[in-house]
Order: sequence, then C-alpha cells, then structure tokens
Amino acid sequence: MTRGMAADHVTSVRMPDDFDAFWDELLARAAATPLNPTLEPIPLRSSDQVETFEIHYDSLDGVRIAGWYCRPRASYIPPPYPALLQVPGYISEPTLPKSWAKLGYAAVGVAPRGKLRSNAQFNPGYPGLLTHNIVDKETYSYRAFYIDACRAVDFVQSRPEVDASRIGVQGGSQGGALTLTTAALRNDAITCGAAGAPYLTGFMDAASLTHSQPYEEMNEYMRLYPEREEQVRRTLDYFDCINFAPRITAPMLVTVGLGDDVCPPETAFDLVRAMSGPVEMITSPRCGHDAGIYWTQSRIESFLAEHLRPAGIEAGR
Amino acid sequence: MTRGMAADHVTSVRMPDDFDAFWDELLARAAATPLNPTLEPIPLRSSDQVETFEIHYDSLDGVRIAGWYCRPRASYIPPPYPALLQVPGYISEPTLPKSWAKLGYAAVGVAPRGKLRSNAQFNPGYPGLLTHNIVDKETYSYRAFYIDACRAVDFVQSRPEVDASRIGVQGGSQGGALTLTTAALRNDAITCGAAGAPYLTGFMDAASLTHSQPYEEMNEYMRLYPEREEQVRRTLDYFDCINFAPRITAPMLVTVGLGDDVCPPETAFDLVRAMSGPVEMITSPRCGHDAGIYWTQSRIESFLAEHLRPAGIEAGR
Amino acid sequence: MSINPKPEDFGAYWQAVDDELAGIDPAVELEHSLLRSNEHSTMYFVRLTSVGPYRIFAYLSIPHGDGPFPALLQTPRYGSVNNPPHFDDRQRFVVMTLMHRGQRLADKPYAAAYPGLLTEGIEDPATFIYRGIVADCLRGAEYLLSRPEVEGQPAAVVGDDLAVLTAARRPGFTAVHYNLFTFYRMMEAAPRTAAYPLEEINEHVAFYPNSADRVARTVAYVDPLHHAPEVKGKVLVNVGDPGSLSGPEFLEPLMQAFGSRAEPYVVSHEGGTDHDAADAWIASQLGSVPKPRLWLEAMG
Amino acid sequence: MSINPKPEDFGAYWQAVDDELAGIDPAVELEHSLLRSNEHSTMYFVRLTSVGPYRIFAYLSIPHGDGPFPALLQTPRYGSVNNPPHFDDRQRFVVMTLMHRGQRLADKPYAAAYPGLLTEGIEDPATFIYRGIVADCLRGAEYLLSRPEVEGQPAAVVGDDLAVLTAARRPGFTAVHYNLFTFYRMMEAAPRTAAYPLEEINEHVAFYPNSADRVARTVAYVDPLHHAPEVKGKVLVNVGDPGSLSGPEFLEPLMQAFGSRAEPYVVSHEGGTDHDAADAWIASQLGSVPKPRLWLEAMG
Repeated sequence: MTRGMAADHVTSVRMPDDFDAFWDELLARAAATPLNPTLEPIPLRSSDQVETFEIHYDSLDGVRIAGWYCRPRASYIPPPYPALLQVPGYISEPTLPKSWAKLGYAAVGVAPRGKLRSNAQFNPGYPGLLTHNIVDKETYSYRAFYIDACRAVDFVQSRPEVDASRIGVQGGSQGGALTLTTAALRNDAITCGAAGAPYLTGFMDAASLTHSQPYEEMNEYMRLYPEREEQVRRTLDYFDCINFAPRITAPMLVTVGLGDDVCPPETAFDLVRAMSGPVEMITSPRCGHDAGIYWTQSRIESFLAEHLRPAGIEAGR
Repeated sequence: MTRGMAADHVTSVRMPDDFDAFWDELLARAAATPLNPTLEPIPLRSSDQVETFEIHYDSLDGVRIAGWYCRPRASYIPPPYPALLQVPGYISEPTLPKSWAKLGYAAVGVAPRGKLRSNAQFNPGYPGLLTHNIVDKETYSYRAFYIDACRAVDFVQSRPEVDASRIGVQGGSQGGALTLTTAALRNDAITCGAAGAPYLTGFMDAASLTHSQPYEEMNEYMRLYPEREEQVRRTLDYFDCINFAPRITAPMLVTVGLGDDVCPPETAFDLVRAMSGPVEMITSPRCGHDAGIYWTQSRIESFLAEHLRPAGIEAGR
Repeated sequence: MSINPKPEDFGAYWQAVDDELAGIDPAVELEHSLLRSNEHSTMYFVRLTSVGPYRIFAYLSIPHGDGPFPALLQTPRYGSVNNPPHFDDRQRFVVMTLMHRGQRLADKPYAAAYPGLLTEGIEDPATFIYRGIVADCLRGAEYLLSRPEVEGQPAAVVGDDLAVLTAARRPGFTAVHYNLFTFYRMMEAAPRTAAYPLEEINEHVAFYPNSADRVARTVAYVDPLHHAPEVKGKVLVNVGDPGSLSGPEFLEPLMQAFGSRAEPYVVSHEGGTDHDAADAWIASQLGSVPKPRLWLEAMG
Repeated sequence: MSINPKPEDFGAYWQAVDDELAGIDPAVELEHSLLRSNEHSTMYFVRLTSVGPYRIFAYLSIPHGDGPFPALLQTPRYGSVNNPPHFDDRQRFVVMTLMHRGQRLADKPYAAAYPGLLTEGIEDPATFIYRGIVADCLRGAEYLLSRPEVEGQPAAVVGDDLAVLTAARRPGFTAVHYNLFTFYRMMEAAPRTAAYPLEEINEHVAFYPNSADRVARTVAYVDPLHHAPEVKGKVLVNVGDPGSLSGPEFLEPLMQAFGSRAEPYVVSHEGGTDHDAADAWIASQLGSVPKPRLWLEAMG
C-alpha cells in the first residue's frame, strides 16, 4: 500500500446545489424556536474565581440540550466577557470549562443531542451516531447535532455579561468539526475558531484511509450495506466540513497530526484548500490524533486570546 | 398435534430452595429505600368528582417509578378510601384509573420500570423485556419490576386518605401476573386480588404451547441460544407466578379464556392448583386472551367491591 | 347542518400530504434480524422517512421460499408499542407491522404520551399529530406494496381507523379488516363513554373553553366515514352490541358509505371465536389457508 | 507517617471483593454482531454479572482461524464510552474491551456522571464506586482468560490504573501497559492540577469540610502503588516530562514497587511515535507482529 502526499489528495466530496438552502432553512427553523435557556448553579464545581452552571436550552424537534457554563465572578474579573464555546469530541464528555473561565472567558461546554444529559430524547448509542439514519440528509444524526452546537451561540448572545462581538469556538476531532460547522453556520456571530484534527471531513475518503474508530463505523456499515454507498455519499455531502469551509469568514486555526490514523491528514488538507477566509494551519510530523497538542496548545490559547481578548489573559493572570 | 385437558397439565416449574429468601432479601432492601413519594396534580384529567395526579416514588437501584393516582374528591366522597392498584399488561400503557376513583377507590395506575415515564434509567425495549438478562436471577428484568409494583403498596400506605386495611390489586395478562406477585410479596397488606389471563406463569411450558407474542420472544431467544435453556429455567423459577402462589393469603379471583393463545390456560390451571389461599376461578370457553372479560367484568367489579367496600358502590353511584 | 360534515378542503388536505410524501425520499434502510427470524420467515427491521421529515420503523417479515406472497399490513394501534408480526401470519404472508412517529422504535426524538397523543395539536388540522401518523401509514403501505415479493398478489390491511384511511388513499389493498373505532363519529361517540382514548377528547373539550368546534373540525379529516367511499377493496367491519359505540345502528352511515364492499362481522366477544373468524376472512381474501387457534382450544 | 500508607485491611478488602465475585454466577450471554464483525475477526457482545449484582458489557473480538491466539484486555477509560477493539488488534489477538458499570452499554439502571464518577461514594471504601468498577474489570478478565481460544497463550492488559489493579489481582496477565495515571498518589497529585478528572477530587475536598482524610483513606485502596508488588507480568509504564505528574521522580516509588518487572517508556508526545512504540512492545510480549501506523504517515 502506498500513500501519496497528503497535500496532494483530491477529495471525493461534492457540493450539493442546495447545500446553502438546506442549512439556511434549518437555521431559520431553529431561530423560530424559542431558546428557553435555564441556568442552574453548581456550587460544588464553582470557586472564588469562577461560577459554574448546568445550562439547558431548546433546539430542533423540541429537544432539550444541556451544557456547562463557566464564567468569571464579577469580583474576580468584571464583565463583559468574550464567549468561548468548547465543542466536544466523539467519545469525549462535554468540557466543564472552568479553566477557560479563569482566563476571563464566559465559556460553554456544549453537549449536542446524544451526549450525556442531552440524550433523553435522542440516543443513537455509541458506536452508532456516525451512521445513524445516514441514508437521508433530512434525518441523519448530525443534522440537528450541528444545529444544537449553533444554538450555544444563541445562548451566549442571550447573556448580559457576554460581549457578543467576541465569540470564539474551539475543539478537537468532532469538536474540530463542530468548530468549523458552527463558524460556517453562524458566520454572522463567530469571531474566530480553533479546530484540531477535524473529524466529519471527507468522510468516505477518510474511511478508505483508516481502520481506526470512529470512521471504522463507516467501513462496518458499508461492508454490510454496500448497495447504499451512493445514497450515503449523497447524504454526507450535506454534512462535510469541506462543504462548510467556504462559508467560514472568521479567522481559523487548524492543527493536524501528519500521522493521524483517526482523522487522516489528507482530509484536513482538502478542508483547508476549500476555505476562503483567513486560516493558519499547523502540521505536526509523527503526531497522531493528538494533532501535536503538546506543542500547539500555547498557540491555540494565544490565537484565541488575540481575537477574543479575555481580561484574565490581558491582565496576565 | 394433540393437546390434553388443560386442567391435567403438569407444570415443569420447580420451586427453588431459596425462593423465599431471595424475595425476602429484596423486599428488605426495598423497605430500606426511602419512598420519596411526590404527587403532581393533573387538572386536565381531573373532574368535579375525581382528582388525578402523576406520582413518582423510588424503588430498587435508585430508579424513580412513575404512576397515575386518582382519588375521589372529598366533596364527592369523603375519605377514607380503599386503595386499588391497577397493574399493567405487557404492551399496555399504565391505566389512568379515573373510572375506578369514581367508584370510591383511591386508585393507582402502576408503571414499573421500562414503562413510559418510568424508562429513563431502565429501558430494555419492546420486544425484549421478557428475555432481558434472563440468564441470571439477580439481574433478570422482572426482579426489580415486581418490586416496583410492590412499592405502590407503600405508596398507598403513605396516603392519609387511604384506609390501609383495604388494599386491592387488579390487572390482566402481565397485570394478572403482577396481581399475583404483589399479593404474594405483600401478603401483609393485600386484601384481595383479581388476575385475568395471568402471564409470567409457567413461562417455558407456555412458550412450548404457543407462538403468540410475548412468549414467542422466549421461543426466538431459545432458537438462537438453545444451550442456555437450563440456565434460563433456573432463572425463571424465581419469577414464576406458580411459585408465588403459595405465599398468597388474600382471596383471589382468576379469570381464564380456554382458547387463550397468548397465555395458555394450562398454565393457569397449574397456577390455581399451587394456590393455598381462597381462590375463585372462572373459565370461559372459546375465549382468548380477553379471558371472557365481556362476561366476567361485572364479577371482577363485585368481587373487588365485596372485599374493599368502596363508598361509591355502596352508595349505588 | 350535520354534526359531522366532510370538510370542504378534505381532498386538498390529503392531497397535500400525498404531495409532501412524494417529495421525500423514503431512504429505506433494511436490517436483517437473526433473533426475530424463524424457520418459516426472515425478519427485517425497516426504517423509512415520512413527512416532517421523521424516521419511522416497521417490521417486515418475508416467508422463506420463492413467492410471490400475499401482503398484509398491520397499522399501528393506539399505544406506545405494537406486537411484531405473528408467527401464523409470517408463514403465509409478507407482513409489515408499522410503528408510527412517537411509538417505541420510532420514538426518537419524539415520544408520544399516553394519554395525550389523541389530542396532540388537535386544535388545528395542520398541526394535528394524526396528519403525520396517517402519512406514516401511507409511507409504510407504499413500501410494502412495492416489494417484489408481493408483486401481482392481493394485499390486506388490518387495524383501526388507520387501516381504513390507508386503504382509502393507497388503492393497492384488496381487503380491509376494520376492527376498532376511534375517529368514527368521534364527537358523538366521546360523550357517550369515559374510557380512554376517547376520554382524552372529553377532557380536552372540558378543559379548554370553546375548543369543541375546533376539535370537531380537525377530527373530521380523519373520520373513516369520509374516507370510506375511496376504499377500493372489500371491507370486514366488526360490529358490536346494539346500543354500543360499535352497534349496528351507530355504524349504519359507515356501512352505507362503504356500500356493497362492506361486510359486517358481528363479534361474539369470544376472543378465540372472533380471531378465527377474522383470520379465515383475511385468508380467503388473500387466497391463503386459515390458521385457526381454537382448534386446539384447551379443554377445561 | 507516609502521606499514602497502605491500609491495614488492604488485603481483606480486596479478598472480600474476590469472594463476592466468586459467589456470583457470571451468567454469560454472548451475542454475535454481524455489523461489527469483519474479514479478520468475529465480534461478540458479552454480558456478565459483577458484584451488586450488576450486569456489565464487553466487546469480545476473536480472530478467524484455528488459534489459539494471545489475549488482550483493554480496561475501561474514564468516560462514558469506550472505543470497540481496533481493527489492527483484532487480527492478532482475542481482544476484550470492557464497559464498567455506568458506562454506555452498561448504563442501565446506573448511568455514571462525568464529572462525578470519580468521587461517587468516595467517603467510605465500602461505598466507593471503584470497588465495583474494579470488580467489573476482574470479572471481565476472568472471562477472557477462560476462553478456549486463548488457552496456553500469553495475555496482556492495557489501560490506566485499572489495568494494574486487574493484573495484580488476576495472575494470568504476562504483560501490562500502564498508560495513564489517575489513582497513583492521588492526594498529592490532585492539588497540583486543575484538570479533570483529578479536579473532581479538589472540588470534593474543598466543598465537603474535613473530607480530605476520608477521601485519602478510600483512594489508598485503589492506588496502583499498593497493587504493584502483586503484578506478575512485565509492565510498560508511560513516563512523562520531569516535573509533571507522570515525571520520572514522581513515578519513582511506583517503579520501585514494580521492581525489575517494570520498564519505563519515555513518551515523545508524538501520538504516532508513542502508539507504535507501545504496539511494538505489546506485540513482542504476546509473540506477535507489530502493526505500526506511522509507516504510512502522510507527507505534508
């Protein structure tokens, strides 16, 4: 088996004619749904500096979405705060972003449907989310999942302590994908985004390049249902970060491990090539799905801080 | 295929040596669990005569159990009221027992785990409950399910408007089984019970006599896992109504359709033969799983009224 | 004015559902079930997209052997779950049992409440949950009738009002067994009973002032009386005791609407007897053999 | 007094767990998964009873062919889900991946909270959730090692502290890859970080007055330091940067407790490099071939 230069990879993802119409219609439907946000303080996980809340809000299909919300106490750092959305990986728990709040961010650990505490009404199981109802764009698992993450933008916009002109989004793997989709779908609101090792990018190409989870779910599914390939590709084109890329206008940081067996780097190059806004790409040799975080973590933090200017970092805390 | 006299059937159910110890230990564990009952009024489903509540209480494994509770308004019939537990069938929804409350009963529509509104923490799916974890008496689905129904006795005992010396239980099919298990396990509290077409009685014999649901689940399971038969029998002996029968002391009414393809009448005869308390059995020729309800409904109502003496019936309402 | 007029836009209302369905890819997924297959037939779990869009579920059992086989559609009952196809039917027919939106196996993200489903969105025909539920049945019917195993074979549909509505709007069914009434003359029927699910209507009308007219307007769209003229096949109608809500005099307008296609079956209330009669009728309509259960009735 | 003494009844505590397990029928259920099987191996879903009683879940992948095959146990991570066995491992080993109580696929009726699991019942060794979680791992290990396909073959266990505890209490494992620290010197480690899951300990101790001593007493039972002397096989220990919580000086007592059986692996922080090194070590311990992933590293 030979494998060419990742940067030379040619994607098999196609842009559907009605891609924008599909998502604009869903966004409009979401916007017409009252958010009904609630915040419940969690004293156990709060401190003198940071207040932690469990939050909930409504999303598509009447599904209630959970999340963590951490904000600096006013006595520690006075408002307004920039907002930072932490979007979760495929097998990760939603982040409880206390450490980000300590830096001056009003930070949300987003928990789209299917994640713990958001899975009462939608629960495709694990593994399973990746192929759940994959034959139809209208019912594919990620359709509302992406919107659930976007609704966290509405949540921070509803908070008086947040400066809504500064909203960042960050995550790795599936969190990298949600960073991109949220920046694309809410390009009216997102200031910057940092995506590590983006998943849900070149799905079918990725599955052909790896046998690691979660893309292996795709291989297992296609092994059992080979006749569905075209139908599956037709669905996935609506959900591929490569097709979201042109909608992104905010500055983005993309970090990639050149030895990533989970989300093959070929697909990250395909992605970056499709982006038309400002993008900084950092590739780390011999790194895997860690995307070189050991070396790039500080750059991620400084990138977000440059664009979002949290008071805690500006004050050198 | 020939089929003998149902009354001559010989059960294959065996009584485990530690049957009583097994259940007494579970009852003790349940008794040590605070009930934490809550009642939420449901005005939509209440009337001038009857007040309806959605109730919840705690049961084994920290699982929260739901139910409906309907009681006469004091202005309509003054307390105290006899209690009547309505226990649900396998595919039925829990009863909202407004019509029983109108007769003067404080009536509970019991919803053991897995039923709607009691399925957040335990949800083996349907079909599936009958064979869920069936290889082990300690983890078999019905272990806590039976206890959940017993806890409804604790619930009515906690109500000041209830005369705890009059507690009846009634249901058909799985509700027939729960009538028997509750009368057996809570023979300290149950005044009388009416069991129609009892399910969960002679499980393996029943499965060999029918291909109707739900026992067909057993046949499907055994077809796939024939090597588990002995293990399954060993589990089921702890859950068989035939083995609960000797513990029942309250008067019981058992109604059976002689053409019941769902719960074969052979098993009902085996059951009644194992009962040592007072029992009235009504068999209806050519009737199926309806157990002749068209003809026996009035007898069920009069049987319960004789033992429980609800004021509404006594007053002729 | 009749208490139960057919809405003026009745045809347009249902045509819009058909149009909406036609614009949605059913996106069929078929999953083989080893556990639920048996010596006579193979079981598949089917997932389909209906209006909404919403993903619904069906059991599909196909007999072993070459076929073709007659088709049997079982429409969903009023309740959170439905029994899978019966062993006896699976030997003779391609059987589909449908779970509509909100029922177990089709309850993510929407889980129906019981009681509660019957009045969900009932104040407006456009929001009434049964608009979608009927669409679910139609989607299932389309798929069943499109299976190559049933090509050229007779097809039957069995169930409550949903069976009638399905047969009315999908002409492929040659036989209908209409065995339970819910929407038939509902505004007259509900006040005469305190039993659920009709009691949900009584509760709704009592609780929400002046809602009766709106409810009546909505349920007229799903009244089998107005769909009966469109049913092409033969119809077996369960008839109950005189004076009851399934009594012959209450059903008379329905039987007239079906005309000569309808045949009454006067229920004996003996479950075994009634099952075997219905089974024999279905079998004869589908050119198959009866599978009575009473022949081996246990002797008391 | 040491900050981290071994409890006096350490042996009795764990013996009681073993005794309890021995008295419980594992009641194995094995379900074949067509979807998760592949050209190299068959996947089974395994359900077993552990203490409680509680029903746990494991993936069990068995290579095609005659065998026997080396065994690989992957203990559960700290999180609500675990990846199924990897395609590469499934070609070489009989692989079991375990879900402990509270994790997805073993989360009915008990679903673990994250954060939250780490401190559940932590005020008393008898109620600490990890008593049951360790039992779950032991139950899984017993089953894996009893499979006829692995008879006479070497066995490895890979994971965080749970891998060490499992190897300490079940002597069949010839190799352990200890790749992540949670309970190791936890009361010293937690104050030095704000990262979860150790932050749960900080939160608990700050929130509940005077709880630190009780927590320290409880977690001593699960500290790998006290289990290390019982591990019979070779141990590969991931060692991080000096000064960190996995730095060589912090790990020194652990390495001493393992003695000559332990081998440090100094992590490069390059995920590809570190994976391939660990894989090569496991492969050599199990008499198998390495499956490096970097050989086909994409070129930027």
